[in-house]
Amino acid sequence: MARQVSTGRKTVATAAAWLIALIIFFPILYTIITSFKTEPEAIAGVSLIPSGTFENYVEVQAQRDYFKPFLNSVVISLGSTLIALLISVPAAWSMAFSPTRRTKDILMWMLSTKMMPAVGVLVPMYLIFRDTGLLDTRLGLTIVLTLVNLPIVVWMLYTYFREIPGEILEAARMDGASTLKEIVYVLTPMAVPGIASTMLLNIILAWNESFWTIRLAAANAAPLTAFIASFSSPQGLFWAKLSAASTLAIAPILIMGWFSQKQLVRGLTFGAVK
Amino acid sequence: ETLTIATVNNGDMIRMQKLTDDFTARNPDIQLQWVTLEENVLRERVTTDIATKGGQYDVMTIGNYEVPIWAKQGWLLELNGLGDDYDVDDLLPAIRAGLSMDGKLYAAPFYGESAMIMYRTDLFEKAGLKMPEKPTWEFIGEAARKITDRNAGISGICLRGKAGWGENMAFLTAMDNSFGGRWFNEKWQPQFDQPEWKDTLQFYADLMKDAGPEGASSNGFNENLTLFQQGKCGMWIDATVAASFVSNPKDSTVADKVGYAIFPNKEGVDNHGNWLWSWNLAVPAGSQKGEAAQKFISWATSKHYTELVAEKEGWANVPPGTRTSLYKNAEYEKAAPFAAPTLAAMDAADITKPSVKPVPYTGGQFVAIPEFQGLGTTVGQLFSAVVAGQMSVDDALAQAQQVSVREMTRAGYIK
Amino acid sequence: MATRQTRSLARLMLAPSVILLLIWMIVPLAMTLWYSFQNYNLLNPAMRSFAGFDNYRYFYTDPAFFQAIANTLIIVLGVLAITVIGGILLALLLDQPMFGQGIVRILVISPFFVMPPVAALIWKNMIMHPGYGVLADVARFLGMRPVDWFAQYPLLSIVIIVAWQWLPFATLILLTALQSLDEEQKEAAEMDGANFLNRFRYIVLPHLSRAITVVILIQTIFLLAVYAEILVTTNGGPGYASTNLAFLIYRTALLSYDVGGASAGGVIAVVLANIVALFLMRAVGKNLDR
Amino acid sequence: MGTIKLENVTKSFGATVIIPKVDLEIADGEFVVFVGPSGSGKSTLLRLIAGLEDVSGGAIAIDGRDVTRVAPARRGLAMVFQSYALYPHMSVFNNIAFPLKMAGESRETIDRKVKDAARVLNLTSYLERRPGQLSGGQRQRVAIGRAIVRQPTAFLFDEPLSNLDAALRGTMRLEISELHHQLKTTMIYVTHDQVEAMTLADKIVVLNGGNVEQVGSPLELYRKPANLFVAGFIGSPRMNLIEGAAADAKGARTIGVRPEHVTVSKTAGDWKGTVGVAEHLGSDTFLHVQADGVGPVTVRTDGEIGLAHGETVYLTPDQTKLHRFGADGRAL
Amino acid sequence: MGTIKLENVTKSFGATVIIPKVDLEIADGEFVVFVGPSGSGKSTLLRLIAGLEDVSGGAIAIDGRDVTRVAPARRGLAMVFQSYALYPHMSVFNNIAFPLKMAGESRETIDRKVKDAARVLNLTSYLERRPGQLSGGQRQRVAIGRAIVRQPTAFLFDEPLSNLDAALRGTMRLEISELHHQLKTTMIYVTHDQVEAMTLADKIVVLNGGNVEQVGSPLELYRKPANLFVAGFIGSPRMNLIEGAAADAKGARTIGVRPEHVTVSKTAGDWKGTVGVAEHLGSDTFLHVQADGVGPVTVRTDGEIGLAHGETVYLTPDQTKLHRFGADGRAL
Ligand SMILES: Nc1ncnc2c1ncn2[C@@H]1O[C@H](COP(=O)(O)OP(=O)(O)OP(=O)(O)O)[C@@H](O)[C@H]1O
Ligand SMILES: Nc1ncnc2c1ncn2[C@@H]1O[C@H](COP(=O)(O)OP(=O)(O)OP(=O)(O)O)[C@@H](O)[C@H]1O
Ligand SMILES: [Mg+2]
Ligand SMILES: [Mg+2]
Repeated sequence: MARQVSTGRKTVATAAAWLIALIIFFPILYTIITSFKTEPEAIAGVSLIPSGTFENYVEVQAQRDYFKPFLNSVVISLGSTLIALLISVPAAWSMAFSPTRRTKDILMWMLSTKMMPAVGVLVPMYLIFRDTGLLDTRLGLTIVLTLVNLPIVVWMLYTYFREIPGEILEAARMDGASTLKEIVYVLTPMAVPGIASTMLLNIILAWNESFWTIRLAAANAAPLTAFIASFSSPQGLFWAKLSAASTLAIAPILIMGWFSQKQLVRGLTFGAVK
Repeated sequence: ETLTIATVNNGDMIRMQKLTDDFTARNPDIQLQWVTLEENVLRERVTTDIATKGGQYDVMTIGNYEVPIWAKQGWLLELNGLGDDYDVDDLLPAIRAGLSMDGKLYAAPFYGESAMIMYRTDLFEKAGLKMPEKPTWEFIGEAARKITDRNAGISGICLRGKAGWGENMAFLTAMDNSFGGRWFNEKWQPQFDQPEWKDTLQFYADLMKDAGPEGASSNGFNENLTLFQQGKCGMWIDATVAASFVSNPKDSTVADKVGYAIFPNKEGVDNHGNWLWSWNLAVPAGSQKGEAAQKFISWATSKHYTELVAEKEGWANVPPGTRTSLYKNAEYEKAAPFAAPTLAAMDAADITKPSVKPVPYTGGQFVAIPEFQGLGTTVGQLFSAVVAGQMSVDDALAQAQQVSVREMTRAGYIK
Repeated sequence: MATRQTRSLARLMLAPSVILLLIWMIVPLAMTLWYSFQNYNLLNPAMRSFAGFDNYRYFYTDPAFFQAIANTLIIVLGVLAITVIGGILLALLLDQPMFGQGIVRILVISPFFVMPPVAALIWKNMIMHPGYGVLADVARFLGMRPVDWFAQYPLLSIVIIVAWQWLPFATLILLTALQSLDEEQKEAAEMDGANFLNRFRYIVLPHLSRAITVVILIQTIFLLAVYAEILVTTNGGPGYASTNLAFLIYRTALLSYDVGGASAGGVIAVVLANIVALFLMRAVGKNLDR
Repeated sequence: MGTIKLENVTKSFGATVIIPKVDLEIADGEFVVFVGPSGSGKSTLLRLIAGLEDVSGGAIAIDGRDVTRVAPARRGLAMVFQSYALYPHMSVFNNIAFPLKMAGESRETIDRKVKDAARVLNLTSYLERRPGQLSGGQRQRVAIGRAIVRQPTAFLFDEPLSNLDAALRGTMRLEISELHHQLKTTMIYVTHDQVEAMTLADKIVVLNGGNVEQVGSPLELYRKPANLFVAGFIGSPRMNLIEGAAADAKGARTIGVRPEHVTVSKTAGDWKGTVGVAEHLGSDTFLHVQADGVGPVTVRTDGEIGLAHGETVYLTPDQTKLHRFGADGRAL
Repeated sequence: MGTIKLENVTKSFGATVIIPKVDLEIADGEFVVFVGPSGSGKSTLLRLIAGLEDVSGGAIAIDGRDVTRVAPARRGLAMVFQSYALYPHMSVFNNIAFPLKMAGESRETIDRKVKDAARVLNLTSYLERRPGQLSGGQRQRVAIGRAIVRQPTAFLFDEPLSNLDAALRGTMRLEISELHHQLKTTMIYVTHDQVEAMTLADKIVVLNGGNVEQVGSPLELYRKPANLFVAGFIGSPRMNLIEGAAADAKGARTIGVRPEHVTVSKTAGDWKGTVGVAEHLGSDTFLHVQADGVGPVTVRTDGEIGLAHGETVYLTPDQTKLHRFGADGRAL
């Protein structure tokens, strides 16, 4: 479409897009704005200009240390993502390059494991975790999140790998590479964009997972989802403090998401291209 | 030694966390680690943990609802190491009774509350009303309707409408008590088909419709607190702790115009609801750190702690409702105008005899059986739907009766 | 890629994922099955006994059961409808040349990064609150009575919140798919005399079908399990108006601590989810192979 | 009718000028082929005519009507894209029917016209298939089918055969030629294949860097290339271009002689040289000879030749078929 | 050394037999070209030799050693793929070095060998680039470079030039020929390009439906095709195959004569016919003549011929170059 787009049309598109984007973003924006208001201000009706107080953040931090859950969130989401990748790269390799009649079924079955209602198996899981000493450990949460997200990771990698021409892997084989080397030196580096976006999506999903993380952790391993659970309905005026806590909870992942937006977009193709 | 303490995220508990330096200075070998959670999540977490013996917490914050149930299961450690200077006898008898079984104390109260009426003296004056010493529901209904001024955004009365056994059901259960009703008869038969409940619910629904605020069906304690502080309620019947918030000029626009009165009753029924609640600290039975845990509990619920708060944050901020000595303290009385009505409310509450009719259970604004959380919440949903205008009073009661029978049968109460 | 050696190696490499997921699926599932035949209340461990099918009967006869199933479907279908249709429109819009495209895109995808409880809290307290919410203020400004969203339209409110979270996801996938549409194909259609609407209907929409399938599939998986948003906002009410299956199980498991009942609910939910999955695969799955 | 006229057409993308200025007239029913190296602007020119790009300057007229500002769909042209741009989700029938549907034709008309087109293109038995299930040649025919149903004023082809293998290209080339004879519609055809250009065209337009280097019939271009560029570009194997003494002798900066216009002898001739690689095709042999003082010369000889690597030979260019070029590269 | 021997090799995918049975011997240093129509099993055969597919039956020996069950990496062969299969994330240097790295060579050895290979292939100044930054011809050279560093027993090429444009193909063809002269390593080369097959091969293997139709030198195949299939497949334009009376007269079911072996006259000749389409390439003209009682005959004549569509001509096939085929299609 190398025809000139009339400025008029571009302006209309711009206006419409910005309007909708702002509406969609508004709840987040308003939360951020509110976090800089004083409590009475926060409930005094819509206003987009806060008085600029940092009091809420100070208060939130005083109530509950932010950095430990933040660190836990980082460790757990990164850790589970890395482990999931380690397990699923070979699996996706084998499904993409050595498919059988059952490959599709296996894939669907994997996805269907995600349909189990988590709360239905909470007690069994709690007992298993208690007996293995994994309660309230980062390791425990990492394992759970790995398993929770594994199907999605396998699927994404699979669609990615399928786009890589098999000839290149055969070339590596002819060049004397073992299967392991083939995956490490050829496949993985070639799939870097795909792997990167898979990673990003998985980090987001892991970061936001809020059933297991709240229920299987207490003090030591509690991530930001638990942090926010201590602000959701306290006594007294809390809109501004809740806003500050919410902002703190979503800020890291939001910023990461903004910076890696392009990568993420690529990853969300799910093989939709072609 | 590190103690992991699960607490609810209310103001008093948060304040305690800030003051723990005092404790660690005295007990340098004990570190404290906090797990602060919103009430429902906290309850869910500690219950799962203690029932499965997960052992994640050394000290748990639990309500007087849980204490007898858990103690009966043998899940709680008897608190016998609180120290010589702890003065157990100073605890308010009503509170203490709720935390003891067979004379043994299983949890120590951190703060306690009952319920009472908070009302706007200015509005009452304007309307030419005077709050009687022992108001009846009839009076409350009339007064609320009179005060209501929709144009000025003032609702005559704010009451809990949000579904939940600890939300609207706490209030409605207490209200039903004061209407002479009860949850169960001696054979554990649910009583929603009885006239008392019908009166209660009808009165409540009509009142909310005529004099309640917008969106009442999603208002809980906190929402009503905000409304009242904003000057939008003429009356508010709720937990006594609210008094310290509404009378605090920092947050409240009506701090100097609040009057207090005892929980209303139906004409001819001598019952003021029997609302009694306390947040308590307890130690799981299997704990390896029982001794240190008791040391902490002793500190947190002691007179010393009260003084510590008074010294650092002022008398108005000390945790109320646990010790008789506090209400004999002149300084407290001076700083807290609501001290006397609070004590009166607490003294009036008797959770062993919630209703004027005989009941097989204990508990004031709740029924101290394990099934109550689930059942109370389900019934709460139905009643909340009434307030939301989605269901009629009769339908709600019929369904409440049905689910209660079902639930009680399943749990084996009804043979 | 087809020598015996590589094939057997492939099986070997697939094994860890399959085995892990099998364990992850089977162990809890087996335990759940077992518990579902037990009378087991966490708060009353002494009463444990064999229950037969009591738990199932109990769960199935819960007055909220059928409404919960209906609500589950409404949430899934409602959110899917909003996100797919909205996603397509939004993707079409974002595909246009405009000023500040990058920022617009960032704004649009942001809700995807918000954890569900936070999203629910924000909507409940900042936006939909009948007293202090932005929508109430807007309504008052317009001289209307503020809507008490969670009391009057509980299910709709949940759908809106959840759709808000998933709209970015759908938009992104559809946008990527849109951008992969062969430019020459659109030009060919133009040469063939197709106007914008016809191009959309005959060229763009069919091209998107695969991406739409992906959106539907992935979202369904997550939407069947929505519960945090309900817990934070309506708590399933008023009445059972916003109770879905996941929340019903939640209520059974973590309010009544009825492990047996919740397990039976879990088993029922697994069965229903698999029916949905099967149905989905039949209906849209073949789009994936194309 | 199907005359196309470009007047002073220019095209820039931003600051880069792609087509400095082109004037071109195409008569009704003519088969015009655009050739030129990659990036020379062939596709751009075609797309300008189609209306898929806006001209930066100048005017385009079809059948005497100025269409410079007219939308592609209204120009009455049909285009066959290099990638065919078939609609992958539609059956062959629907692909071909699409333009008719868009024109709002009735069901019966569509059915009849599509079946007619399918018959002409031998696609009748594939009408229910999807493009994905067709071979390259069949796909191309569908693309053509989609173009012919509308009876356009002119066809535009952008390298329609470049995706096919050699054998199929040959067949399809003949089919397109056939089609042109049948329909007698104006066709503009972009290719970089020598054989296609030479065999199909009534008129070839040689483009280089957005400029028209020469316009003429295939044999005109073969026999009288206007300049060095055209000389080197048309003909295979390439014309031998020789500079230096041998050229000076003819009073030119460069002389050119085609491989088929050089005779080889073992005994005597104008230029002496040594045989390098010999490529035997059976029917012909391409002899690469290093000629003393002249440089490498390619010679095309008949199939049966018995010359060994390293042997000395004598070459004689056909004087009547010698091309002479001046310092500016133009033919003298 | 680099002899390759296939004995009774068969290959099926599931129930479909792709290669019924092939026996083939390739001598050390030979340049063997596999040709055949699409789907005839050329690639499959190559991949069987490479070890990228398992044989379903039979044995493959390299240098006398049975390698039927040996992994591809251990067969000592190097392969150049149609798409080159370069590692896009590695520099040219690392691409070429990859096989050496896998073989565990020392840094210095790798460095030396890669630089040597790069010199041979004129890639020295591109060593730091990524494949994405190279032209098609350069990429192909890298692919070859990756193959030659290891000094394999034999090279396998699967249509290595099919992705290039015509001009580049010519150049690269010469380079591969050059390379073979230099290295003298056995090469197996799959193509469907006539010119490549004819000019490069020492020996051509013609495949059809998984069967070997004929094996021989290019000129042997051109001159003495063993059967109708080979006759029709080798040579461009295609050999005219004539049945009926004209064939019967020669005592054969079918006779074949190549277009270049027919002479045209306006006055007299063996077969009378009418001129159809004439394709003018400048250097040659392909004349399609409808000969009475014989059928369509393609004739290749010199560039300058003045025959018009519909004119009557007389054709005379060169009797010495006539091919005769029996009822079974085999040459008589
Ligand atoms: N949208 C564009 N923006 C900038 N430059 C462009 C654009 N489209 C084409 N060009 C440039 O215009 C020139 C001509 O392109 P065009 O596609 O017409 O060449 P072509 O002759 O068709 O080449 P080919 O044989 O490779 O198809 C090229 O240098 C190309 O890079
Ligand atoms: N993995 C496979 N499964 C089933 N059939 C296959 C497989 N690979 C190839 N074939 C079939 O084997 C036959 C030979 O294929 P092959 O690729 O060897 O042909 P080719 O001669 O290389 O053709 P081309 O010139 O098109 O490359 C074809 O009919 C093909 O469809
Ligand atoms: Mg082009
Ligand atoms: Mg092949």
